[in-house]
Amino acid sequence: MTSRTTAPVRVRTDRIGTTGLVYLALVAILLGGAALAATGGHNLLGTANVVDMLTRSSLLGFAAIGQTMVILCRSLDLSVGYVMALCSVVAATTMAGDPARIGLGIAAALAVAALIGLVNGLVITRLKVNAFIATLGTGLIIKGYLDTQYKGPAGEVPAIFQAFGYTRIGFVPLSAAVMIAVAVLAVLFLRTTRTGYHMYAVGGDADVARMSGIRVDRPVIAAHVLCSMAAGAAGLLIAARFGTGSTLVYASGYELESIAAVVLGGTYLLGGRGGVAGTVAGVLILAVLDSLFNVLAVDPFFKDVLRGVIVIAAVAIYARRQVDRGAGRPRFSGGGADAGAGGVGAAPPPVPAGREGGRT
Amino acid sequence: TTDVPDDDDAAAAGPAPDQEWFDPEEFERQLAQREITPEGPEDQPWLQAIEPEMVDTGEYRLEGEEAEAPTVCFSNASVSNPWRVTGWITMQQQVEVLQDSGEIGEFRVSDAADDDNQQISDIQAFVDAGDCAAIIISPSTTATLTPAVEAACESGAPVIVFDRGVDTDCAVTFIHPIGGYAFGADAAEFLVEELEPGSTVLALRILPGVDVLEHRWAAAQQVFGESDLEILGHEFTEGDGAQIKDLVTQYLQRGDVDGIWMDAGDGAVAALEAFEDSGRPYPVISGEDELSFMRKWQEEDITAIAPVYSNFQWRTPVLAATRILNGEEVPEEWVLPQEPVTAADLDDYLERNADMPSLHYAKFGGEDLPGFPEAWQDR
Amino acid sequence: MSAPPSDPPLLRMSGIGKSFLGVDVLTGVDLEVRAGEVHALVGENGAGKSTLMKILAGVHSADAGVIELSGRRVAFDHPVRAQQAGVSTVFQEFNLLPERTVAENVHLGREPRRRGRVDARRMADDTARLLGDLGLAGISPHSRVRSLSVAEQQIVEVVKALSHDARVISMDEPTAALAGHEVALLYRLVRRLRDRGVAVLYVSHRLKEIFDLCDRITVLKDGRRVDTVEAGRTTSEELIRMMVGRPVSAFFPGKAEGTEPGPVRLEVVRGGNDRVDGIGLRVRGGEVVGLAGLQGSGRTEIAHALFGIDRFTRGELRVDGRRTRIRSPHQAVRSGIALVTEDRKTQGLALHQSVLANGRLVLDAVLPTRARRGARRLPGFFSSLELVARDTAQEVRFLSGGNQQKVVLAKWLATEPAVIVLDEPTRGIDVGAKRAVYALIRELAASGVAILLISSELGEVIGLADRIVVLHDGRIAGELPGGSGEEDVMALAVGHRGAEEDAS
Amino acid sequence: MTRSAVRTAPGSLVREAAGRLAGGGSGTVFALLVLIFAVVFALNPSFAEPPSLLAFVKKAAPLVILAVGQYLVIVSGELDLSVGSLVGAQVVIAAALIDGEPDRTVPVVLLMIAFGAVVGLVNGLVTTVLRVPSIITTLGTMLVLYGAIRLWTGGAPTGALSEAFRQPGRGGIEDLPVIGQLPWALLILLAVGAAAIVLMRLPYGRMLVATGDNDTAARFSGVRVWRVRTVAFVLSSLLATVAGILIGGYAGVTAQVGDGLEFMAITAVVLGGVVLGGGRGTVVAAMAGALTVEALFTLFNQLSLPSTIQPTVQGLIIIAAVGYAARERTRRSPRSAEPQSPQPDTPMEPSRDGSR
Ligand SMILES: Nc1ncnc2c1ncn2[C@@H]1O[C@H](COP(=O)(O)OP(=O)(O)OP(=O)(O)O)[C@@H](O)[C@H]1O
Ligand SMILES: Nc1ncnc2c1ncn2[C@@H]1O[C@H](COP(=O)(O)OP(=O)(O)OP(=O)(O)O)[C@@H](O)[C@H]1O
Ligand SMILES: O[C@@H]1[C@@H](O)[C@H](O)OC[C@H]1O
Ligand SMILES: [Mg+2]
Ligand SMILES: [Mg+2]
Repeated sequence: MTSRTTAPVRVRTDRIGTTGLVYLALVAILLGGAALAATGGHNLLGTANVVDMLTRSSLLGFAAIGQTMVILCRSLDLSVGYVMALCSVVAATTMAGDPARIGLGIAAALAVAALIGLVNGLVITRLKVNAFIATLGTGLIIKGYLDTQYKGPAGEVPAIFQAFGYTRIGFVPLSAAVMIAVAVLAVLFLRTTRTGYHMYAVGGDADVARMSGIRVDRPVIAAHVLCSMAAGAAGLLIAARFGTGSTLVYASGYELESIAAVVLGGTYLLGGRGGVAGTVAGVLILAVLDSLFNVLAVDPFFKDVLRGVIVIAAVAIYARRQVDRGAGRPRFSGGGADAGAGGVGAAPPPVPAGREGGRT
Repeated sequence: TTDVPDDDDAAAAGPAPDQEWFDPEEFERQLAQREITPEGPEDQPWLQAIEPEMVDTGEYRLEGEEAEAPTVCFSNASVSNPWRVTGWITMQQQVEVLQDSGEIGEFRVSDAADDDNQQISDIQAFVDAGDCAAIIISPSTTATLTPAVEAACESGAPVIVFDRGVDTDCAVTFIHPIGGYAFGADAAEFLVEELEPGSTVLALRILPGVDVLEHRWAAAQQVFGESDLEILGHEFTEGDGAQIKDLVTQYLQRGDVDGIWMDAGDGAVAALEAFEDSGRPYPVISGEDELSFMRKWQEEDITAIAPVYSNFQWRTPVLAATRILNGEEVPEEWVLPQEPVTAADLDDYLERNADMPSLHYAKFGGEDLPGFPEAWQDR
Repeated sequence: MSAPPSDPPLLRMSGIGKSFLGVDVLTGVDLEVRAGEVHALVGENGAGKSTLMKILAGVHSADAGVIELSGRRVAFDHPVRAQQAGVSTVFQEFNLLPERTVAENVHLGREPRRRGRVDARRMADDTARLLGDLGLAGISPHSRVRSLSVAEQQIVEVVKALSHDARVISMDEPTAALAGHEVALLYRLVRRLRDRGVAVLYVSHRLKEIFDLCDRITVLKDGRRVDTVEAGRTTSEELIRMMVGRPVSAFFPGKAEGTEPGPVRLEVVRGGNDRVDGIGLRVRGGEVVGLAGLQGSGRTEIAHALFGIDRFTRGELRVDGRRTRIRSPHQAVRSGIALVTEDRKTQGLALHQSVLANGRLVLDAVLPTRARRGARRLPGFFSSLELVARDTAQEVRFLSGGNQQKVVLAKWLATEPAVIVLDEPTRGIDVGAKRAVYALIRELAASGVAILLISSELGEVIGLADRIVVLHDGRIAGELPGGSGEEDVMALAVGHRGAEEDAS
Repeated sequence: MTRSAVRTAPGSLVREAAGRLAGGGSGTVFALLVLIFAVVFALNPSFAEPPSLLAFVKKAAPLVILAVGQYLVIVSGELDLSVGSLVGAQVVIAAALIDGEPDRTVPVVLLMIAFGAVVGLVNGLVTTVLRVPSIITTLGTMLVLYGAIRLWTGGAPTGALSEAFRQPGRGGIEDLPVIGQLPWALLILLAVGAAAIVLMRLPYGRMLVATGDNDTAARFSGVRVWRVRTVAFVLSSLLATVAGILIGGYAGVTAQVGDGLEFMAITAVVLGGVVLGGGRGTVVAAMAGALTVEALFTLFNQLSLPSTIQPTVQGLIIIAAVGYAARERTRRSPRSAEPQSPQPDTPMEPSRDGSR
């Protein structure tokens, strides 16, 4: 269904970067989806649906932006869902319905998030526990705390703060605008700060980074702190949208979904390559698909099937590109059976500048 | 152990955890409601109501063209457990009837797969679409869905909430069986009655934090508190049969368990098997009107009760929608009857549902719908 | 141009001692490097050269001894401390991030900032200036390192080291991955540094380089300094004697008497793909054919195509007369081909597995029915190769480089191949181990195996091969008999027909 | 001047055997396992009686079997997140297709095995041929299975399992002296465990570990890496099928079967000292890891630890155990900032014989 729209650009996909490809895919899916929805008499690009897409993307967006940083460092965070739940509760119980305590609630939630990120980072870098296990472990710890301490939703979010979840600027939901702003900040952070540079370095090759004087633990810890804080922001958004703190959010699978969004956005799972811009596109792709499925009234379980297939297919395509790129510049036009037709376009050989010096 | 907000906050936010979900007034009310004969057609419990206070819905009445096949929108929390699956089938069958009669046109559904945020978006999408003549909501969790339900109410379309509640009464009607307190008390009272004083009871729960389930346990605690039974413990099982069986087995290794109280019955068989496999006599047990449990109960002649969280409530919201769109009055809080299955009517219910799959619910109330029985059999 | 000997040395290391887990690796080593001097550090594998450099670089800390820079005592606990003090090191493994640009790599860990933000422009400008100063303006600061050739990457390494305003630069086997003209490029670079008054400490196993480039030579053996000599006052033979502790005669073993080449075992007819073209090769049983050429000329590509890692998309391949199409290493082994790859750590060994498991891996993978029998013969191969390991259950990562290479060789010998392709079989291994490899090659030839030998050390190809096929830019430039002059080989390799134009 | 060749030091056979059993960082898991059991026995001496232990084994068998499958995949350098969904899918398939008819048991079990093999094959081929990182492949499979099965059954399981189907997980050889019932689950577990140990000593096992250690070197040694890994995925899925049969047999069909088992299995394997990333660790240690996880839950119960706090303790113990094992691994080797340098954790032979 979407091949029609992607076909003309396919020729040039090798020239554009992966991020470009992801955005092309986003546009293709948006147009293809709109066409498909139109056949059913729906307008996917109508305000209501666009608002819906943007709203859907903001929550996952926060989580995925943070996850991007962690993955760039060749780490992983499986605790984001639990952090989101905890922070929503912390924010809502701290605010306790009092508009004067909004600032305090935000600060408390983000501080708790930062602390968890710090713990994750320290456990991974200092205790040398594999990130997968470390963050799974912190997740479990938080889950136990939440289940023991809170028997359900807790706290109350003042109406003004709920605006964060419901206000729109034009047709853009405030939460989506904030998410995009955070994404822009994250891009700037990665591209203009030393820590950002060092995240790529550590994810690319920790030994190289270490030998170059980078204290390799630091970017990793920073990434985990930022990732948790992004999850904390998602928790704030949850509190705003729910009007209360919700402990059960952790069951919604945000950790795996955020990882899926990150790789869908073209970031390399083994670190060192990719970025937040791609992730945003990845998140939007998932949101567009969700809205489309909704408009087309696709069975929710079928959505899971499609999501699974799409994520695998997308990553398979990136992997293919990676393989092609690794193959290097061909010297001879390959493949043909004719041996003679070979080296027509052969590049001039590198000629050494004479053998300097002599024998002793 | 963890980096947590200061505990004072959490403690200050509510009463002691065990009391948090206990509302004595509501508890008393539900216990009393069990005794009240509901109003409405006797053979159609889904249309009955206990002590209804009718509200006028004239403002929602559709006229002329609008009244022809109006679009009804339904935001479902999920179909992630057999109880909900059974109910969802029933609802669809009911919708078909109404569509055939032209009372409903499009029935637009979104399913949030247990994700609150998703459901908020789903409801928002209905509101934004602007063409829902009525919006039915089966909320995923109580407090969190409240703002979204309020937003739906503000859209002008009549809103119908059923099953789990929300903290607002903006909906035209809130449909639910008597409730969790009644469920939990039915089960606990049965155990108290059947067991010798001093007997031991193990409570098995699915997960914390869901109001309907918490109410059941809160009521049970209340009842047990006034009894001479010894409560060995209460454990969360996530409804997973393997966990249930393992937990019960371990309790049996440590000593006798005379009674089992459950907050949802679909794992009851696994609990009973733990007794079988350990070579212990069956306990006195409370389950739910789920057939696998009821069949086991009959086969093994167990001392048991099946409290019911009336599954037929899934028919009511769509019927309510058509009434509202016709301007007919409906109960503001539509409390449906909720009566446990006891040894006395066990055989009757099993016979009626003889061809139904084991994860079906006896009181599904769809026998008169055209799709019966295939629709519930071929899931 | 080197500073007079009376000047105080820029760098002085005295009495350096280091032990790992109770084993002394360095004992009382003294070393002085003067400004404007290229100082070679030579010794067998495991002699302690890299350890000494790493102590200087701040990677390891010495157990004993003193390091002085311009007479001031220093001790570095991290490479960066050393760099700040003007001591930079080019380690043997590449220390670059392939996904980042040249400029980003050069400034890695010390990105310049302006108003709190990384100053990308300054990074690019500085890098361009450094490259320009060295006459290397051809490399763009904005290129991704991944897109550069191996030699260019090596140069970026040096530039990175230089960017610290280094007064002392040490290089650990900088040419190990380079060949021909690229070595020349590096020579130029080193000489420029020397002329600027930088003290260069240079580790290499290639004696020719030592004599071409270095002013003085320090020889290490078993962690002790044997001597420091003026390059002009010694000979290769003398050096080798100091390194090994015994005279090395007949470095390249001659052909065993009476071995006549057998039937053709490997034949390639007009083989080609997108990196090589028109490849014709015939190797007889008992014959050693050398494959020479510059870096990137396609030698490894031929080996990979023969072995099914890549493919020939054109032409024909015959093994023992049978026409075969090889699409995977698995098929290659089945057809009787073995390949000793050029990089043993990344391509040759499963480092966390035992010596035995590595040794029998090919048998396990390709000839499982013969695996048990083949594995029983492995200890024999290990001892004939003089493998030194605690036992065969020891993980290969604990072995020294030369011993690791012996495990690789044993692994292939156990398959009783018809054809062995050896790609840089002696890279990074010491003289003693080299001799063992040379002897093995001869023995194999004598037993009727066809051998294709790829090496960037011309002396090796010339000394061992019966015939030398020279590649140039993916095609065969010509063929020479074994024992030909280096100049003749080079002339073909760089694309000149004939030897007259060789500069000297 | 002959150099001593490979010497086999005295006692090295014992050391080799011990090392093989325990693997690199897996000493921790055996210690932990013993410790947990000691505490459990102390708290409740009756737990040491055969029937209780056998009941424990019955419950633990599925996870141990899943851990074996997960081990095969992890040691080859990959990860299988789909096993939990697969267990759930298999139980639901069994219930739906058998639908209480005893004669359908065998054909349905055969079908399940075929289905398991197909899932493993897809996981393996997508990962090896399409080069999708396995964490993504199997995450996708997890979603697909989860959705597809519910799509098929309308959300919750339907049908019923037959008595025969339930035998392996629930039944056993009855009426034995002392122990009472000898569970089939134990026999199946022993068979799987023994087969796994044998498998790891066969060429395939060595290829698998070598592939996880360095897949390029393995490929260049003639190992058909894609095949070896795909087979590991297929075995993992088949073992998940066996685990599904046992779990379904043990407790019947519920909607939640299998939820979260993938993380339990991975946790178990890692707790066993098997390194994520491949090439290190033994299958015995992985099985011990699974037993440890199950023993931990038993301990929590014996301690009457409220079930809500259990995850917290579980999380702390996992982190502590893995951290401790990692510390053990690095502590025994010198600190070194050397890039890519092997970090020997045993003294090495001086490279020249002459010196000592
Ligand atoms: N981190 C380490 N732990 C234990 N032993 C080590 C370590 N690094 C080096 N060694 C040992 O120290 C000795 C000297 O090694 P070093 O790498 O300095 O030798 P080298 O002269 O550079 O050899 P090569 O020519 O092979 O590079 C060797 O026996 C080596 O095994
Ligand atoms: N431009 C390139 N891009 C990607 N890969 C390359 C490129 N050039 C060479 N390679 C790969 O690097 C390896 C070596 O290449 P090649 O055979 O051309 O060099 P060689 O003559 O063997 O030189 P050396 O072995 O010294 O690197 C081969 O595996 C080849 O496929
Ligand atoms: O979904 C819930 C179901 O699981 C429980 O059994 O009854 C109440 C419902 O809301
Ligand atoms: Mg060295
Ligand atoms: Mg090469």
